[in-house]
Amino acid sequence: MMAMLALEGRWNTRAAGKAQRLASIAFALTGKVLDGERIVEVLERLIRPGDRVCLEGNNQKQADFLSRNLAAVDPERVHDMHLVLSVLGRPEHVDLFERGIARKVDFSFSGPQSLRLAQLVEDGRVEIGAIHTYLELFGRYFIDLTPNVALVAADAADAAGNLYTGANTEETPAIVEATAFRNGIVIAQVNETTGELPRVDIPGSWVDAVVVADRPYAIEPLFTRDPAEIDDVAILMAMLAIRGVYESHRVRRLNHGIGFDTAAIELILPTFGESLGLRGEICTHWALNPHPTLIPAIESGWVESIHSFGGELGMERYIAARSDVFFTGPDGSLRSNRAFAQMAGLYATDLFIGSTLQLDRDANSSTATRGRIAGFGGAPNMGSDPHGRRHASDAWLALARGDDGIARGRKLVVQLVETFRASGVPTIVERLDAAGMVGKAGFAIAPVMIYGDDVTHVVTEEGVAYLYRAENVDDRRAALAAIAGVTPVGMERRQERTAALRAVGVVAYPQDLGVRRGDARRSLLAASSMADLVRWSDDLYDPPARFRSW
Amino acid sequence: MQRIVLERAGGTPVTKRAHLGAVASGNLEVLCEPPAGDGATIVVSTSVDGYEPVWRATLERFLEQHFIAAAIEINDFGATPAMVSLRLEQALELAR
Amino acid sequence: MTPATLRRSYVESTPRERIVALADPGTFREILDPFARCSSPYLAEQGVVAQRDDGVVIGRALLEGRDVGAIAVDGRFLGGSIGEIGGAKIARVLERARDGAFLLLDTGGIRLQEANLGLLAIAEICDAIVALRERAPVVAVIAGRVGCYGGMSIAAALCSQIVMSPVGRFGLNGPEVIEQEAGIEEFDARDRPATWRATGGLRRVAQGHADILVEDDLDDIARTLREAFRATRNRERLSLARLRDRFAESAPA
Amino acid sequence: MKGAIWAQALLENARAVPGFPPSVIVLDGTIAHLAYRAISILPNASARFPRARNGEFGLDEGLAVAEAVRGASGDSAILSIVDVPGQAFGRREEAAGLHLSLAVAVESYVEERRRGRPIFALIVGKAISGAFLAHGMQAGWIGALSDGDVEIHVMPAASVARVTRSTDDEVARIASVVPATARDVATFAAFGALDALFDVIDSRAPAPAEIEQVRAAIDQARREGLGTRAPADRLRRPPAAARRALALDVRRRIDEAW
Repeated sequence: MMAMLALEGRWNTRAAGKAQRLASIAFALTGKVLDGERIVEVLERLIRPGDRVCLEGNNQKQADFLSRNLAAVDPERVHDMHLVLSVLGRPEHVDLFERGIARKVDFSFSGPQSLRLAQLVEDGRVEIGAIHTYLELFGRYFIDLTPNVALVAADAADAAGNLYTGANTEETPAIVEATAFRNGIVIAQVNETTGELPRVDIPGSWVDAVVVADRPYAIEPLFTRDPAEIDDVAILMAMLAIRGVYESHRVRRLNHGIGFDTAAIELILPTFGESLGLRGEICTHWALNPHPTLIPAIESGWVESIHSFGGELGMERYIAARSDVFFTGPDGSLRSNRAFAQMAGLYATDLFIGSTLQLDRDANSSTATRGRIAGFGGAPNMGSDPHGRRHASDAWLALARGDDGIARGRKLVVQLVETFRASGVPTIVERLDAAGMVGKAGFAIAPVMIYGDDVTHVVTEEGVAYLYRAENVDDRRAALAAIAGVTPVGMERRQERTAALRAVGVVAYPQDLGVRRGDARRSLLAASSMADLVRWSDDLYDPPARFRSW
Repeated sequence: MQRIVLERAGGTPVTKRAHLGAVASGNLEVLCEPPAGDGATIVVSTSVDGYEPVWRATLERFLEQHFIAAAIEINDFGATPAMVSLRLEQALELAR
Repeated sequence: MTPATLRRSYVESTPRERIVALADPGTFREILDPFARCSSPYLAEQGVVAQRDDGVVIGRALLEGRDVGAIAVDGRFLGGSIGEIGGAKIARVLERARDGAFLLLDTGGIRLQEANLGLLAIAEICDAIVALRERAPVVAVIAGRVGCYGGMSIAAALCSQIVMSPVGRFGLNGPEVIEQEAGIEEFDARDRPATWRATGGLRRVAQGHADILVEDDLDDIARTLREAFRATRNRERLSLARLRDRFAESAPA
Repeated sequence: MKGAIWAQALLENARAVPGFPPSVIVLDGTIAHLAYRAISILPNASARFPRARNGEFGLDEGLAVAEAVRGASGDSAILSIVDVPGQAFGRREEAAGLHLSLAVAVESYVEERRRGRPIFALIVGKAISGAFLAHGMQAGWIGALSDGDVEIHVMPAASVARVTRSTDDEVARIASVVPATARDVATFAAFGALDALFDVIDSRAPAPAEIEQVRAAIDQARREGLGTRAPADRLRRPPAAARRALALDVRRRIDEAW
């Protein structure tokens, strides 16, 4: 008998600990509903020094009621916390370290806080475990970074603690699953509690408490690009990408990230793409946030399906009315899921195309520049060739290598960059700033976003470099130099070498692809303004205030 | 504010005047017309200082690609080399 | 749905393209075009590169056979601001025009870099509009991205007819200026819908501050411009009695 | 209050005309036995529109000026006394159509002048931007006190610095090399934009001799018919030949091409 009790204690410490912690906050609980007025006290009792805490910070949705209150706890009571989260993006996330409440962080992206974070590292106020991709971080939630406490955000809850996350589910399921099933504590802030939820996204039995926030959770329309800001150069690059990559390799399954350059591609599919007869031939299946700039292509019948990482403000009614295209719940609203969309982007798409701040002569790319610790988000997972892939597609096979009956295909990883950014800063450089950051500011390895050996194509305003076709490193470099304009790398291009590479299809200039530079004009855009997007959407798209000009 | 002048002898004269673009952020105005004398002259006024080598390389490449005789004036407000090249191509198309 | 590709957008067009599209085909003759190289000498000193037409396109055109002055302000260059040269171009065309004039206004008003010269020019423009409209139509079109603000909003209000699109904005002080001068409590310039609710084309036409609402479509605007030329001057807009009533409604309780 | 001080000082037999808001003073009187109506904008701390309480040109002011101009008796000239720090910056004003208030004032001045009513303006303080366009700029004759307090511009100096993301020093430096951006009365006069400058010891307390000097100048201008000249006529005054040579050149080239 004594031995059995000891054994129980030995193997159920997490469950016992959870019960104890829940008991300590019972004073503020009515059923599963927490008193929002007492949230600071609740957090102080709930979280123990050294705890691993996941504070939901996504690319878009933020558990900001919980983060604001967590930053207000007494550092005497809660300190040395180990924060795990995708996006360290809110000012109070950084405050946690400044106040000593948190000590260590494992994360993926820090966008708006990248400067402050670098300063904290400099001052020795924060220890960075690692800067992950989203998938790596989610993976580690189930291996060695499982949270003791998860603080998440949802649209609504019912009395049983069931959560409705609506269009912006993002990574809530991944976080909650990892925490709840290893006896961690899950607390969800909600915009409201209701009797009946439109649908259940997270079962109540996985959730320990819900609290109604003082205001709806913060969310950013990160993927909204105003077509008015797309210039002729972006349109030229879009034409080159469509002819030189999408059409050449019949790319049907793909991912687009944030950016005006990819928005330009989306907006000329119904015009330029249509004139090439490519509807149904390319760009049919997407892993993609609900980009408003894709509306004209959807309405013109280009798109069969879209699975989304997150939602996008203003797109809710449009998505609900286009359930053939988007993944929606029985209530009609979007179901996004970052973990699954990342997995889809890694394994089930044939092409990733994205931009970067710097690209070196070997096509290594990085968005890390001196004094900033921004991280990666999802680009490295989508922008890499997954060697574990075993299913074939036309586009994947188009890049096949190897023989003796053991040929295998390759994912298309495309960098789309203008040779210079505004104010004379070259994008294509001899050495990445990232290369000088090893050992500094929390980087055990250079913060390379996409490694050059994964990159198959580079598209600039000057043309396309088909790096995967290069015979050797010298040819790869020469091909990149041939389209690198007047950057230091581009100044090394030699005419004869370039001619030879063009002859064998390692480099293509606009004229080789049948693209006339003079045709690169805004009149090619299927929508030239936000108002046009609204018109295309049948008035179903409702842009956020800051994007409205009427 | 910086002024950059580039000259090259020879070339086939453009036949018409062409004007496009605007002096607006990230954009530039290009005036292209038949030359008074022989050869090509490009005169740049730019609001951004310190990028003369980038300008010269961009313009030299344009003249390498097009053996034209023309008087070209550029009034720039921080356009990228890509935008400069594209506007020059567009102007040339109109002026030929 | 009208895809942008099937429509000729006014917003997307350059000032010259706008005039050409609105005038009787083939009749626009530009005066002091960019090759006349009539540009501001004051800007270089202030670190600004000048545009060769000073941001104002002028000339003579026919509109249903009438011999009219054509004026378009280029909102891309320094916010369509009016300096000495652009101001003189506009004023002289209004003084010379025989059968009326149309002004395509996309302007923030007086150019700060040429402050007092712009002020003097706008006084001349206002005078010329009143003089011309006594004998012929003077029509303003406000349908560009910048809108029509500052001193030029006064000039526009004097015109016989005003045509606006929903994108156009029309008022004395732009949102940024109000926020800066009166504080963010008075006006939050980032709240774009609030700006358009207060000063956008839909509102201005509903209020009677502008006369005809158009789409962002050159063909629609061309048709409407002719309609505006046939209409008599809207005397209601600056009727003292009417304004008194309107302003009384706006007074704080 | 300088506007009221000068209006009252200049007019003989002055009589306040009733029916105007407290922010607009309208006086009928005479100078050298000829009829004048003087109009000036004043601060009014209890104005119904809060953004027009410090002498700014707001909704009510434009209407009142227009009414005063149009309502003057047949033989009366208008004398606009100018001391306006600017227009009212307000959300309510914009929504209601502040530009119309200024436009109706401009229209009244232009129409009355074109019908032959002489319009004179005397700048005694600030003459800023839209407010000056609406009240003063359409006069056929403009005089100004040659006084350090007098400021003529399109925007207050501090605002220019904010808008151009510059410093007060830089704004001042530019004003010294680009006369168009200066704010002093002498530079404005050098464009040919002013017809007379008057030296005064204290612009808040005009001395009898100073008043007499201004009256004499206005009377002479009226007798010479200068009050009905259009704004473009300023280009014909001697200083304009040099200081507004560009505008003159543009006008000449347009005429050649027309």
